[in-house]
Amino acid sequence: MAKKEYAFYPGCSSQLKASASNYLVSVNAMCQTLDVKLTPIPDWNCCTASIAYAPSSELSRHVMNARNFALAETHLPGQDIVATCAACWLNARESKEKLDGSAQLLADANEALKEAGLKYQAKAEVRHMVEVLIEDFGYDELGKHVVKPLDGIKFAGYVGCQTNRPFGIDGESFENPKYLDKLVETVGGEAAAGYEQKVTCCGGALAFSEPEKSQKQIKDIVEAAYDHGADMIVTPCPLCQANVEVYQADINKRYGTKLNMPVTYYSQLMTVAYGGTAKQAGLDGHIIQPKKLQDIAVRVVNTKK
Amino acid sequence: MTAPIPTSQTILVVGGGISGLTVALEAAECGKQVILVEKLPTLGGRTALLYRYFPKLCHPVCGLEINLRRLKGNRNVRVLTMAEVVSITGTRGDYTATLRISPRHVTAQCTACGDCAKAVSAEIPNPYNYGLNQMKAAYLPHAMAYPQRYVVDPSIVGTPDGEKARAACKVGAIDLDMKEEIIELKVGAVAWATGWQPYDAAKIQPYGYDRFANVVTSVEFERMCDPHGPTGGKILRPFDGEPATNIAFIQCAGSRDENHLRHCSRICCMASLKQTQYVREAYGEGGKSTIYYIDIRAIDRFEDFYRKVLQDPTVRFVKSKVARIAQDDKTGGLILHGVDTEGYHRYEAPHDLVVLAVGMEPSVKGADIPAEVIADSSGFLEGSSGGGIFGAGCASGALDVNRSVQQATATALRAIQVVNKAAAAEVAR
Amino acid sequence: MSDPNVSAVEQYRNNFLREVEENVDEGQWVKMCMQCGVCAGSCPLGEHWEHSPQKLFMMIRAGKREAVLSTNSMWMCTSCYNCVVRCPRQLPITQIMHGLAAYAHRLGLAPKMQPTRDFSIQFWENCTRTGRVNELRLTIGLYFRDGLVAGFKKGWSMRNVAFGLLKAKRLNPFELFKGHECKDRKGIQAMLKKANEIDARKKRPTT
Amino acid sequence: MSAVGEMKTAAYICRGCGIGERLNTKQMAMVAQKEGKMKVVREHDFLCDASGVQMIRDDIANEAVTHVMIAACSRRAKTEAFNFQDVPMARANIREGVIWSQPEGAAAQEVTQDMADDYVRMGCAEVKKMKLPAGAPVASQNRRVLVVGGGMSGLTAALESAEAGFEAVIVEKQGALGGWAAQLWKRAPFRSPYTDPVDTGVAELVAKVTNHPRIEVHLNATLAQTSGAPGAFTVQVATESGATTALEVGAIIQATGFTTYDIAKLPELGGGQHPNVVDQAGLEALVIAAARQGVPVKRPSDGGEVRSVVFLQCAGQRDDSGKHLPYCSGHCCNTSIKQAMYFKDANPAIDTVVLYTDLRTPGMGEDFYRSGQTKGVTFTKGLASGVAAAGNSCTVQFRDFILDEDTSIEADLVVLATGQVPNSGVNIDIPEDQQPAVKPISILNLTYRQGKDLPQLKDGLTDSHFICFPYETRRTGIYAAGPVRRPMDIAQATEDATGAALKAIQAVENAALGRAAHPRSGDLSYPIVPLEGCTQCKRCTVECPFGAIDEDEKRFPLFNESRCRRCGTCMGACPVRVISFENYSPDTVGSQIKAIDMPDEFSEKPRILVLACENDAYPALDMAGMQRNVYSAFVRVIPVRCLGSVNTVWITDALNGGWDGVMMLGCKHGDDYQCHFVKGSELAGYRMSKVDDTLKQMGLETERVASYEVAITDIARAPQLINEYVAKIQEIGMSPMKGFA
Repeated sequence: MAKKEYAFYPGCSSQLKASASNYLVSVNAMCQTLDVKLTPIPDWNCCTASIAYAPSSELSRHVMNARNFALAETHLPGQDIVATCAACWLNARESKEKLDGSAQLLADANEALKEAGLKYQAKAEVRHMVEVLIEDFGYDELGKHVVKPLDGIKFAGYVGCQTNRPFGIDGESFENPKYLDKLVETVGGEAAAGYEQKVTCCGGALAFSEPEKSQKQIKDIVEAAYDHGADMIVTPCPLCQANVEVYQADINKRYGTKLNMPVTYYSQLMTVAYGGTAKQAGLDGHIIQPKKLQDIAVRVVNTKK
Repeated sequence: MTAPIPTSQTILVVGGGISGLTVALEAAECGKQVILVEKLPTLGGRTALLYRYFPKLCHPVCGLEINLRRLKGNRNVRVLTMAEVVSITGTRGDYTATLRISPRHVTAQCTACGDCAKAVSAEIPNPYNYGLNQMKAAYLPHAMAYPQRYVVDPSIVGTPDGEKARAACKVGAIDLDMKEEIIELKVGAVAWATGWQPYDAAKIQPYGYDRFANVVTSVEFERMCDPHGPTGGKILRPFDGEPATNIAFIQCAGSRDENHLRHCSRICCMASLKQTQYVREAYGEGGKSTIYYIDIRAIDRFEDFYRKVLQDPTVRFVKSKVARIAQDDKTGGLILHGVDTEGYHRYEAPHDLVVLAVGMEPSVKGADIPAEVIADSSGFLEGSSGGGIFGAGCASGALDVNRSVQQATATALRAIQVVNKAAAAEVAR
Repeated sequence: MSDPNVSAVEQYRNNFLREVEENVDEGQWVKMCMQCGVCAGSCPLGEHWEHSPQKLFMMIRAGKREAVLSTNSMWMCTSCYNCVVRCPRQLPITQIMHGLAAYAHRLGLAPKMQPTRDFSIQFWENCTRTGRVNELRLTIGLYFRDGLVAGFKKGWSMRNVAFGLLKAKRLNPFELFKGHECKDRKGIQAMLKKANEIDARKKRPTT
Repeated sequence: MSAVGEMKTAAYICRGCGIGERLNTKQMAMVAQKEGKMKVVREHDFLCDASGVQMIRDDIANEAVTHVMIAACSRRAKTEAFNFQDVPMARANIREGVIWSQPEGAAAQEVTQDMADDYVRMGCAEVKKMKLPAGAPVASQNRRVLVVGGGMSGLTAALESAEAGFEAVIVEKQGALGGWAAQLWKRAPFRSPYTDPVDTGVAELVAKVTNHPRIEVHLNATLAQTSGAPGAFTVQVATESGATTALEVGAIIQATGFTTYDIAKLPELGGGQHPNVVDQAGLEALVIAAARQGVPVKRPSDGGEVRSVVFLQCAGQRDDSGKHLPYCSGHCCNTSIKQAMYFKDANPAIDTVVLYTDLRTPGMGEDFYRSGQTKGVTFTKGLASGVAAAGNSCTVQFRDFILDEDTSIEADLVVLATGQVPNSGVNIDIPEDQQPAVKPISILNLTYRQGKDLPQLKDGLTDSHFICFPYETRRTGIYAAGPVRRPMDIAQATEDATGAALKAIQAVENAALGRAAHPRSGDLSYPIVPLEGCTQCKRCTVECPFGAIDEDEKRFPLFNESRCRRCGTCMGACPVRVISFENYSPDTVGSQIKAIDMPDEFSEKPRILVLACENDAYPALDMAGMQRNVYSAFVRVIPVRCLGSVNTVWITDALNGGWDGVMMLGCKHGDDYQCHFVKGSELAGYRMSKVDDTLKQMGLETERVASYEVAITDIARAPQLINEYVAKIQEIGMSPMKGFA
């Protein structure tokens, strides 16, 4: 397969020493194997997430995203914008739909962008890394690179909200998306069948602002993973990952539970399955250690095929 | 019976359900020549698969018996079963219809003695019970089937079972070499009475029809309650075959919904009200029915029936569109999550069985019919701009049985007007 | 500069629905609700809502202005979009909730010390200052919203999380002084300033 | 057709479908010959096959066979094969009725054979008494369709009949055509797009009707009298002046529509209390008036500007207090949406609120509902408790179900969505002395012995009781259409009227050929009544469910064949048994009862006569056979047109003849009756209650006659009922009457 190139939108949480820095590490390793070139959009900015609504105007939020589109169109012409963060993807895509759908809004946005010497031409497509994997490669192709099948690990595929609703991955249902389970099986792991909390909301920003209200969600998500005999949770969303992983201790305090469930990224699974080291897979970036995955990562196999 | 020769004065009726039967019989009893085409091996359509009608709770096959008697006694109607209209060309008063007739592999000599069914061992899902049970691959669709003639399923043709069936038939009525036929008919007017199909419940993801065994559709529930249905009339949980006594009915399952069917399917409210009475019939005070609804559309005189059910202590009404259903994987029990909007009360309601009151989709797709036929945004046939092709019954709109027959009777007259004018024109010539 | 709330009341008399349609993002959808309640049942934080979305819509039609704008209900929205994908009338409920919250905030009617509101404000300021989010400052900002003592308490209670993240190299203490940022900060500021001017020009709510 | 006179009977015994294996068909043939006295008797291995059918045809053609008895499958099976139009035919049900409903094996052999032999005897006896129905075409051939009422339904009915080539006459009591629809500003849409109110189309329709060469219109006219029968009606059309003209018509469509429910009966909602509270019709008037002057709708109280309108749905409808209309009128939700749009389309700033409990906009009406919302109409789920109107504004007190509170709204105008009250004339089921103080005026003024107007189903509606047959009325050739039949909107009314037009045309065609209408469509037999012997007891005239029988000047029953439905209720009623049909009579059944070989009282072979409704119970037993549901071999089943046609003489004959019991299987009666002849099964029950005395006189147990309600679906239950009954009879013991016959 020829090299694939994308305008990469890593998002704030994936930056060095940020809450999802290990996500980025594993994505880079995964892309190396898949011969994907991710060129970060030069000087990209925050998507404003789903939480900045109170003080901001609709236009100002769209302008923030339009800036990234304009930068991509200028510096990486013809390349699809690919986000790894669910929120980045959703907000960018929502802005794009609004802007492309209204000549007025587009004109207003461009009037503002002009101040930064930019213009959005409504060309660049906005996609999520998972879309790239499924649509540009496909499960079979992804499977071909597996050198260390993740035998003996059972994953609860926690999809969460924002890669799933309102846009979702093509062909998947809002209530029962299957792509994570398929990815897990593609890399030789076992998907926890009937994991019914796969699209439960982790609380999003409210996990942070209203922990006492939203932690019950996280508790349900983790407990269901235990109920289905999962060794760890896998997710495509950095906020889901952070919320579900870091609050377990707090939840144990609050509810007297004994939760200690590792939460990983699909990209980490793939990196390990592709023969990457624990470091390349960002496995050192966990508060709750994904032991079984680390074990496979350190196992040496003959990668010659 | 002397078969009428198709002419410009013949009326073609497509679909042998109660609407098609009505158009055909009403026209024939006015002295018109009619050809009635049905895609299945038997007439009767969907009403023959209903246990009871609302609001009288009487039995649909009773009316079917009368209509079949009318048919048997009338020489103006020619019936073609297992026949589908492939295309219609031409104009008002002068149409050519092309039909595809699938092989039944059983000739008119069949006496419906049933020896072939006894002989074969292969079974197929029973479409007359929405696949809830199996039936022999040589079968009579149901006890009221007309023509009263068996069918050999293509799946056993060329197999030992097929041979067994042939050998078993004492009158040599089984012809395994029967081939598909294409025939052409000249007709003056066409009544399109192809009826409806239940909306695909699997598409309504939050209700998990494709994931939870105890979520069934209203049409499946209808069969389940019928003593001659797959469960012998027992209301059971598909998950474990245990009796289901606490039953939820979810209205507008697919209807009134921009994500599914935009229209209101009209029959579903009354159907669920009726089905609560099946639950009562089965369990008396021991059964529990809950109807989750947006608006109860018990139009005109049907209000009486709604009032009657309202007074039934075993039936509860909750004004709410259920948000989602969760299943207890161990017991198969279901929990309905939602909010009673009358005063904002949240519920997490456990039920044994959930019946989705699925919407009505017109089954008019498939055939290639002239552009003069106008369909509305949901695909129901609205009418014909100056043409001689008319929608009848549920092909023309979401109608209950009574309104379908009423509409079909009107359609018969419209068709008659066309052929009468064609006749007059011929006389003039 | 007159009180925006007072002038709104004067402008719309008792027609709150029209006020919402003209001032709230996606507000023109409110009238399309048919009160099925699927949104209310779909919300993950539903039990914490004083009024469900569908009920809020009815209250808007009924002109219950104060009750709607001063409730903390819409601040409970986690942007999970469950309601949006299930709504039989395809209302953009998530966006309407955000819009209502923003409008309440603009009119100064939103509950004081509403944590999500404060977080929202801080997030916007945080991410627009440099173009990128400074997670540490954001966190500290939120912790110290109710004053120093409370802040330290909160910080202390979350120390394990902090150390955990630190160890996992997912938290950088030096961000307190200098975090990630865009190069063209000027451009971003100018661009947002212009966006505001345009909003003002169009009599649209501004930032 | 065979030569008149000489009767030549033939019996054909089929050996197919296992009959040959299970039974001694030779013996059956012998029975047919010796006891049945059949001139020709033949057996065949596969009678319904081409060769078998040809054999019969040849006999008819070459052997001058005039009467055919077929001992094979049920009369419901193989009807295409056994279809001999020109000879009377009886069918002995040997397949479903004997071999399929009896167990195989030696043990049951004897009684099974008895059963088959008896059915052969019965078939032979029956056919000999049958004549080929000649049919009684009405002499006068009136083919015109009379339409009573010139509203949307009436206009449509007339036009559609005319378009089918028939002449039509409209009799309208008003001075102009159009009815209610003409009082509307616009109507709700009836085809896509379902977004805006559309023109009523009345003017266009009226023009088409008035200019139509085949339509005659009488305005300011009513029916002073209606007499006759389908194909031969005579109506006296009276004008205001009192002058009457006689019209000859073939069929009648009653499209007399509805009256709006009087809002003065709703004072609590401000009805009749204040000018700013109107009903939907009142609002249409306001809108039309305003439109004529090209001004916005004004407030009636002071001509002030209308800023807010509240629509109260179900006003005086869906009422269970018994004070108002119990039903829903179906159209009102769409109508209120339409009316709210009148305001919104003119001026979006006008507040319009629709207060409803269940919004009922079925089918594509949902689009219209959406459109109303898009235009800014507010829909509030609530129930009004009162309307206080003072000065120029009204306060609507109501319960808001969603917000769960009692509250109120101010409005310049309140519109009460009241219902439709059918104009159905006199309720003939209420005795004269119990008629309401204000006697309703008759619409049809029928000279029928059973009353002036169409029988009403419920709440004054002349609807059909049958779901599968919405045009069933109990007055042949007279069809109700539109809101008089059932509450409905314009769209449905036009469909309804078109359907009614078809039925009217059909009635004319039937009358011309002497054919029965539904449910015995096409039946050419009709009651033959030699009046000598008639005791003028009038039972037939009273009991005929279709009011087909009048009285002549000599007070003898006067039969109107084209009004008759051939159910035989009159035949069952007649104490002196002078009423009969050519192919169904006291004799055709009586002779079967007498024909069987009655075992003596020591044989332990009781004989139970089963009289089964041919539409429900008999098919149920057939299907029981198809599913091999076994029932007692001691019963002999005779299908009857309706239990209403069962004459008590059959019962007494049977008991005198030594039958041990008589079982009658008929349809459900009561409110949700299933009897296709309306009263048949009910009457049978009533008559049999009288039989008890007879039984007592004969010294017999009353259990020896029993009647049951059986549905066509009782495929398992019917055999069970039979077995239980037979067991009971065996308990009671054999009839003491044996051997005296």
